[in-house]
Amino acid sequence: MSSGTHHHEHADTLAWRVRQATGVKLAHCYQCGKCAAGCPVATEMDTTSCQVLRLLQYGLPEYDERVLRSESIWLCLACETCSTRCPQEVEIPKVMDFVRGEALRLNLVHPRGKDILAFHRAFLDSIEYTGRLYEMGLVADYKVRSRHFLKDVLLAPKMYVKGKLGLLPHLIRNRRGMKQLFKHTIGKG
Amino acid sequence: MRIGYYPGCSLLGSSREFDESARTVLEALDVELVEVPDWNCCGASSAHILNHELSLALPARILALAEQAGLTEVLAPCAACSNRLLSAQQHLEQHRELWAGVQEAIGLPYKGTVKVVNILEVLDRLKEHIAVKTTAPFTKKVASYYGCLLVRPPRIVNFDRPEDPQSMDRLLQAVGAIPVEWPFKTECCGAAFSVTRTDLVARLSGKLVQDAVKRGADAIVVACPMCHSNLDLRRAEINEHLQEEYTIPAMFITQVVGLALGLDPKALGLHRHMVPVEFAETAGALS
Amino acid sequence: MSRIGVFTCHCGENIGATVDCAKVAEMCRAIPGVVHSVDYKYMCSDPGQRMMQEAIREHQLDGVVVAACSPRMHEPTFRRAVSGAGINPYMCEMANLREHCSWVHEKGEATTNKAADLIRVLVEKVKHNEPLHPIKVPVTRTAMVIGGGVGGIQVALDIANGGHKVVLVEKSPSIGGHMSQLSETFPTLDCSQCILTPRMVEAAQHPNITLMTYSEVEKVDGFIGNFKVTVRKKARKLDEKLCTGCGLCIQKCPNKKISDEFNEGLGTRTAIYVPFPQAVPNKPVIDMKNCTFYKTGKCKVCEKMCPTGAIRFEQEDELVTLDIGAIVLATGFKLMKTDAFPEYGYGKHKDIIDGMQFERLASASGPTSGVMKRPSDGKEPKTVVFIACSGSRDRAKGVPYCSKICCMYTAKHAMLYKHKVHSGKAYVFYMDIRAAGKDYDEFVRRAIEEDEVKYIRGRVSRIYEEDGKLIVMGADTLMGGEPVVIKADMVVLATAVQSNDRSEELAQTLHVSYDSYGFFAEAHPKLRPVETNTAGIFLAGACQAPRDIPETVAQASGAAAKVVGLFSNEELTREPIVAVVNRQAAPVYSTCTGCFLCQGACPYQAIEQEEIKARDGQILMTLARINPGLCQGCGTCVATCRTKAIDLQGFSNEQLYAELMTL
Amino acid sequence: MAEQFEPKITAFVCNWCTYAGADLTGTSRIKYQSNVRVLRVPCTGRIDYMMVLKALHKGADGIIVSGCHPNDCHYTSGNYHARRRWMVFKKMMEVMGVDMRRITFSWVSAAEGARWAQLVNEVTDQVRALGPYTAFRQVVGAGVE
Repeated sequence: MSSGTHHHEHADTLAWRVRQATGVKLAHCYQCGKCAAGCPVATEMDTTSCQVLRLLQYGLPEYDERVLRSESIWLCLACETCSTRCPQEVEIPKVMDFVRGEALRLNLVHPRGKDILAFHRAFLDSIEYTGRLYEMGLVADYKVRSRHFLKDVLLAPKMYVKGKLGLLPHLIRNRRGMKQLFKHTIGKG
Repeated sequence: MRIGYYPGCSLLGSSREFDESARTVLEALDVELVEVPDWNCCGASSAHILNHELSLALPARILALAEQAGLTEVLAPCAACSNRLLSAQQHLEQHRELWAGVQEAIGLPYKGTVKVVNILEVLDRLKEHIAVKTTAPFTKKVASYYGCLLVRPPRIVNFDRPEDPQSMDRLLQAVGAIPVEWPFKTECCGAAFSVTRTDLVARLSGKLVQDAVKRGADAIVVACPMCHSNLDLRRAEINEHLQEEYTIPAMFITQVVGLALGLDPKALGLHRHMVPVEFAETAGALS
Repeated sequence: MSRIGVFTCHCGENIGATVDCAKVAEMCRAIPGVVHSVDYKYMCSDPGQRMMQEAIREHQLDGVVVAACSPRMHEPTFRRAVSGAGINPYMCEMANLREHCSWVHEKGEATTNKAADLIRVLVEKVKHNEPLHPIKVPVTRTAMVIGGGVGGIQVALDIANGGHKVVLVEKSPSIGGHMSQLSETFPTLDCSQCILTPRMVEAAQHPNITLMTYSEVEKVDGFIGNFKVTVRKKARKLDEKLCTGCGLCIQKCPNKKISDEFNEGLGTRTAIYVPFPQAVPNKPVIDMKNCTFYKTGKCKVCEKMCPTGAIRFEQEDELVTLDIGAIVLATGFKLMKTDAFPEYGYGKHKDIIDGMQFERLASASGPTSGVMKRPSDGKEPKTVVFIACSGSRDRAKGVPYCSKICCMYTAKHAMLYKHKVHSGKAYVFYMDIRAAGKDYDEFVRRAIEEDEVKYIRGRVSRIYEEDGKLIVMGADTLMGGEPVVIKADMVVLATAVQSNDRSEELAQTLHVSYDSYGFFAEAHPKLRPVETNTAGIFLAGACQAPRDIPETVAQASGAAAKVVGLFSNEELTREPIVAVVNRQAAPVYSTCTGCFLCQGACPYQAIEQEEIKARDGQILMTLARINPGLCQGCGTCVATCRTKAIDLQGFSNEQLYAELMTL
Repeated sequence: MAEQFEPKITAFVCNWCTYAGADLTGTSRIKYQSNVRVLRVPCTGRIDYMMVLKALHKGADGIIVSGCHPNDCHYTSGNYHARRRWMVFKKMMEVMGVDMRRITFSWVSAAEGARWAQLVNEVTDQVRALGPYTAFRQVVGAGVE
């Protein structure tokens, strides 16, 4: 029974899209800072978690873009420390997840976020073709995508010696099914 | 006991010793593991960072395969995998409208009937059995390290308490170890940034290594392959970051239990660590 | 045949401009039973009322419909007017031509017709009205106050000074409550005990006040003016008349290591004890759980030492039933404990304390004699962090409401700490500073500006221990959520104010409503803040919601005024709008079948069971009877009754159906 | 052109919330359609739903039942009983084929003057569109008095 006084945020805002996609209502955040206080990477962030939420609360295009372009959203480890302690039960990692997707969609990914993105893409590509993660392939693929060719070159041989790095991928039997799965999910967007 | 088993990708590669030790220990405890047939990757953090539907479909396929195989319970030793499976399962439970799309994507019927359990839950059930079979008590001081994914977010995993959890400590005590009182049981190690932001991992995991040593621990005990690889594979970076040579090993809980049960260190994969477990030879090889 | 008069009011232009009042009056003359119908400019004016009274006499009217404004406005006025002319006030009804017609519709025939309709409905109702008489209930002029803190003491003193008897019931061995534990009070920093103790003594010595300490209310029956309250007097194991309060027993008790409740676990006490030196009454109790004699069957040192032979090991609890006219609840609050906070170590760090513990540390009568020493090692804390909103405004793990008193007492704590440790550093993590009150904000500013307490706007995510320090991980939201880490020696959590233990149980015993947090509910949040929905039961202080001392005392005096007002008459008068169960001659007695569905529906527990007995005492049937003292007239029972055995006076089935028939 | 049908609306309202709310509509001079006739009862808990049927039988084309919002009942819980009985009544009436579009159960508080006007207008418009409820009166017939 509405008394006709409820106003809805405009659909153009990122906050509104967050709400639609994740169910998280940004108005619940009362800016206590507890999320940033316990965040393991807060000191690395250009915009702390509570600032991200604050910017989104405004619903202004310039602030939305600041969030989308920030490095912070790519630094979130999804460790869930913030959401576990948030007194208002705001599921911040869900917001971060969604905002990352939006940054990607709108081509606003922070330059340093691109490395992280490259890794995740390489990861998914790996499983799309093999069904299971092929770590060696992943590392190689990531190197090509991120152009960090020299990183970890010393670790791989050691891992190989310890029997930890397979040179060949593990393949699942139903690889066609896996392709289908990707087509039905990622392929749609 | 017969239980489904979902090793996950890490346990085939970088964390082979977790798979080996889990299989060895559970076999010694008369648990029959039934591997989920033709299982795939759970998608890890990459899927849920990049595509929501994919992050549901990948775990759903695993659970559907387990259902098809008649399994009611699946052990996912990897904390990341068990977390992903539980998240997807719960999300699907709350959003029945997504079922049709997911079933189409995976080409299998999905019922959501499988119970996903982590390694600590399974070992906890076997605690009395373990106590009886312990022949070589693991009398070391240990820092029990749960990491993020075993206990968080509590509304998904619903396991132990989210701050200062106790289940692993109790298990370690049962096999003779002395857990040190330390505050970083659930601090993040840097997780998925192992490859991309090794500098962050060195700082975050470095804090853990440094503090565990300071509080007198002989070993850091983990139940998550990501935590393990950050604490073990990345030790060189950690030591470089801290400007100190830390030699404290990171061991899987299954390896500790295995040693206490008097199992062969090699069968527990103890030789695979970057940071050698020096006391393993003397502690476990006695039987 | 009824003789009804209809008086249509123009209310100046208010009704007259939209409704053709003369035409309405004329239309009403055609209604059967209406013998007189007029319109007038202002019915509520003196001439208007006089005109109505004259018409009643002249036309021998037996019922009146005043067609004017809302009955919520002037019903009492016109009922008084008609009774002045000799007819029962409940024979007068009002048709709402103003709020429900002239003000909300356009001028026109439809509106005038609606006005006439509205009157027609009420004419039919009045035809079925019965003369009703206010209900008289006798009043026992003794009040009971439950809870002997500062609120309860104030209520008791005010009622007692008003000349009425008061029984003050307190569950612990002494009155005084939380206020007796406080060191100093905001915003004046006067010593809490110094201002409270004289009031405690006054209450104890007042001829109109009976103290029942170490006692709890077990059962409450009856209704306003006529409660029967059963109180359990817990066994002190002591003859209070013989005890002189010399304290020898306490000195000699060998069991000295018991955690002291009054000092919030920061000190110890003996098994036979008085909670604090200024306790009233100053008579000890034996704590049976910890007494060596009750545990082992040996000891009795206190008995041997007592110079007057007052110790009674065999003493049992005693149940006392009292006649009470009004009850005031002043049962106070409790603080959330430090073990409720997972991220602050579940209470395992000794140097993380709550606000009340800090009060004891700061109190001159406390375990450290007011010297700042931290609990773990007795060292002076050089850096202290105070965390406001610990558990308050935390819907995830605490309570969603603001505990109201913490902002002020945290400022006070930081200030007291700085006064005691001049070189010390005090940090306060806060979200908002709520210092609305006389001299309150000035007080907080003083803490910041003069005592240089550092206020940091942000919550604390985590506290852990490292190298003997408590690592406090907070954030400063005024610096964009920048993480702030403080290495503290002691942390004080301003933990949430919660309803007292067993408050819900007590509310159920008294049939008082309570909210989801166990706080007692007031009858109206604005206009009836000290009354409950149960007539004759009132509220004072933090048992209703978090409150500070001045508010508690003010509310206590308010509740006392309500009680004194109630006691100003030997009988109390109530509106006769109550439900009744019909009664008929034997052998039917009533259409009530004794199903008692109505009992479950009644929000006031007003429905009793009445046994109809034959001459020989044999029970013939059990019928419902409504206690007019408790019934508030909602009529829910009437609609619930399957056999139409209950009716509501003033809104009877006959009246309502008569109204419906005219529609 | 035939004259527009003007429905009769009977509103059963509680004294403390909705009646007071309707008073506020007046005090605020908010206009609404004049088809409604208000029957004041102390509490929605007092309402026996037979009265609702009686009103329909006696010529009402639409009914409003309105009281205090949940938790705001002047009598603590009368409105809960009203709601509970309403649920049962509604089910029964649906089974019996009563057109439930003609009966509106609502909450209007003493502070919701505008809400009352809106409610009355909505119901009036809806019932006007439905036309006279002669079907009910035919079925019930003359037998029920």
